[in-house]
Order: sequence, then C-alpha cells, then structure tokens
Amino acid sequence: MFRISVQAERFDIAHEHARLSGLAPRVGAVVVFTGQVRDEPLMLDHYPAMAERQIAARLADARARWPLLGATVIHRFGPLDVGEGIVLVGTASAHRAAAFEGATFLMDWLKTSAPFWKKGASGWVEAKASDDAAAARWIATEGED
Amino acid sequence: MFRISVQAERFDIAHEHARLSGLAPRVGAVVVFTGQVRDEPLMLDHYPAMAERQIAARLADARARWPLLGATVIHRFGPLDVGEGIVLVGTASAHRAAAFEGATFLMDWLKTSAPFWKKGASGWVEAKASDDAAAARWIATEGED
Amino acid sequence: MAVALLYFAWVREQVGTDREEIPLEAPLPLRALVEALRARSPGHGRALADLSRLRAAVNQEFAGWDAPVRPGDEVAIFPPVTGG
Amino acid sequence: MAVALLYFAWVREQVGTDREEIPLEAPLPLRALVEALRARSPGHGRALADLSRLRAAVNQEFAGWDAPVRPGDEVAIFPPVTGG
Repeated sequence: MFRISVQAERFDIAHEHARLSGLAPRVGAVVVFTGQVRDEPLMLDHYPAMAERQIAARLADARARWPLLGATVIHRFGPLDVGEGIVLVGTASAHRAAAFEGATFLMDWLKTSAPFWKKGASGWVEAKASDDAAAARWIATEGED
Repeated sequence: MFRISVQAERFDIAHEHARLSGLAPRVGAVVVFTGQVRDEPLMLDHYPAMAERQIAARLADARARWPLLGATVIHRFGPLDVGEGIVLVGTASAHRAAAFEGATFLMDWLKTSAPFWKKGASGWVEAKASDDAAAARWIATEGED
Repeated sequence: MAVALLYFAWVREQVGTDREEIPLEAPLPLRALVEALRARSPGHGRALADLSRLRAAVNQEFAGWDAPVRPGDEVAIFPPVTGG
Repeated sequence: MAVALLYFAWVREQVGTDREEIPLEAPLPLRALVEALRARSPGHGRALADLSRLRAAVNQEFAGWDAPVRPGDEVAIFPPVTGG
C-alpha cells in the first residue's frame, strides 16, 4: 500500500491511481500529483541509494502525521522530454484533508531533500529559495498541531 | 482547458489527467483529486441546473485566485457502488503550489455549495460542520493575500 | 403568475413531489412563502417545520430566508448539501 | 582505510569523475576533508571552492560541514537538490 520507485521508465497514472483507489472500502479520497517537464528537455542526475532512503524517510514522516491508507512516490531520472512526467506523488485516505495535505507535504520535502539535479540546455537548474520556504512551513506548524 | 461535467457515467482518470498534462509546454504540475464511495453504496440526488451554475462559479473563483492553465470538475449523480468515483477535481499550473491550492479550494467549496445529496442504507447523509470550516478558511485568508 | 417550487433529498421525500407550482401575484419573503407552504399537506408541514435544518435557492443561487421571491422565480428547498 | 567520495551534477562535471576513494586513517570534520580535496586537481579546486554553493551527505544522510567523516564512510558532495 506504500510504494516507492526511483526509475528511468515512464509511469502510468491510471495504474497508480487504481492501486490507491482500489484500497476501498476504507478510502474516500485519492490525490495524485504529477510534476512534468516544462519549456525544454531535461537530464536528471541522481544519487540512487540516497534517493530511495530520503523518499522512504519522507514517506514515514507523512504517515506519522496523517492517517494515510496508501501512498506512492515515483521519481524518474535520465533524459526527459517536454511534457513527460518527472515525479508522481499519490495519497489515499478516508477523507480529503489528509490526502491533500499528505501529498503537498511529500512534494514540498521531495523538492528540498530528494537528491536529484536537473540540467537543461542552458545548464544546471538552480535551487529555489521558495522551495526551502515551502518545506519549512511544515516544521513551523509542527508545534501548533 | 476548463471543463465541467455533471454526469451519471463513470469518469476516466487517465483521460482527464492527459487532458491537463497535455497543456504542455507551460504546465509543470497537475493535481487530480478523486472522491469515492466509502463503506456502503450511495444514491446521489442533485439539482442539475444549479449544480452546473455553482461549479462554474467556484471554478471562476479559483481562476481569479491562482494562475491555472486548465481545470476539470466532474460530479456524478445517481446510484454509486463502494469504490466508485463520485467527484473529480483536476488542476494544471506552471508550479505545484497553484495546482495543489486550486484543487483543495475547489473541493472545499464543492462540499459546501454544490447541490448534491447523498443517501445510504441508513438514510440521508448529514452535512458536516468540518466542511463549512474548511470552506470558510479560504474566506478568512482573502484579506491577507 | 406563479412560482416553481423544487424539493430535494428528504424534503422531496416528505413533501411527496419533486416539483410543484403555486400562484404568486406579488413579491414575498422566502420565509413567508415557506410558512404558507406548510399548510398544503401534512408532508409539507413536516418537511418545512424547522428552517434551521433547511437551505434554499432562488433562481439557482443560495438565498437567505429574508430574500424576496418574485412571480416567475424558481425556488428550491433542500437540506444542507452533502456532495463532493 | 579509505573514504568513498561521490560527486553529482556540476560538481561531478568540474571534478571530472563521479567517484573516487581517498585514504583516511582517523575521523576528520567534513569541512577539513573538502578543503584537503581542493588540492587534488584544478577541477577539484574550482568545484569545491565555495562551501555555500555546496551540500553534502555522509552515508546517504544530509550532513553539515562540522560533521565527522570516519574511515569507511560514503561522502557525497553536490549542489542544492533540484528534483521534484
């Protein structure tokens, strides 16, 4: 019910959604996020062992915070064309808030802690301060919950 | 690029995702939320003309608040089995924050303003105060943005 | 002139119909219209007894109980929505 | 004993290799290790000149520059990540 994959191959949205939706009858809400290549082809470099490890840690964090019934994180590497999926995060829960928040949390942390690096025609993509801020807000609210 | 459907038929996740993802090269993020029947079969009553109108109004609100490149809202009516999709909300944007927030906003408002009523084996489902609160938080933050 | 009345969910079941028309010659607050409807049948009386359990729309927009209903309007009465 | 060094993205390109081993007999702070690596080649010097542009992991966990590196560890040096 909890699945991680770091892969070169494309992923199949219908298959991943069906896996989460199929956890019926307890599932009431499924969120599937996909990130895809904008504007120009990319090459994704990555650190394989650390990628699996970091994603597993983030998934454990998400499960500790929200009552997820299932979740999927897929991150691709290698050459990717415009429009191709780079990352998929899927969550299933009884209610929508956990599914939405769990998926948002996972994406925010993948952006700042999964060891992948994008290179486009004009060179290596720079990290964005807004991504650090997006991840940090989950820490800021931890004391409040 | 913006699509609403109130229908008895099942929806196809792969088709709806592909429609949003296909708005490349500007799209970088797609969120697809699906709500499905939990625990027991349901019958959905609805007010057809008002449903279309309310969903269109909420979609206009979302487009005014986030830079969405595309969005889809599908709501079903009639008899639905456990595990079947009830509602689909999809959003596409350049970046993930707009896609996630736009989809969350649309679902919160559909819950409180789309004229659908669920009936299960034990009678009509009662509205939840938590749904009113979820929608109200979008009003509370309007002055702050 | 007339007003079209639409009922949904348990309101429809208790009233016993999903749609009816009643004559209306001059504007009337929604609250007064609903109070008048209670006399039409025991089912109407039961379904429309407690406004706090009901919501309404005039011409497919949510409306408060003080909203005016005019001849020709479409009025819907229903429980709080539970879609999504 | 030795330490395995892994480089990614433009650090790998500038250093000119994705992996190398260096001898290490006793624990050393990550900062001192990186400073020592700068002397290995002009590419190392360029890639590792500015720690504020770099991040590091020891045994696949993010580590600060004061973290100790021990014989047998796997150390990775790379720019801030840009996945997702």
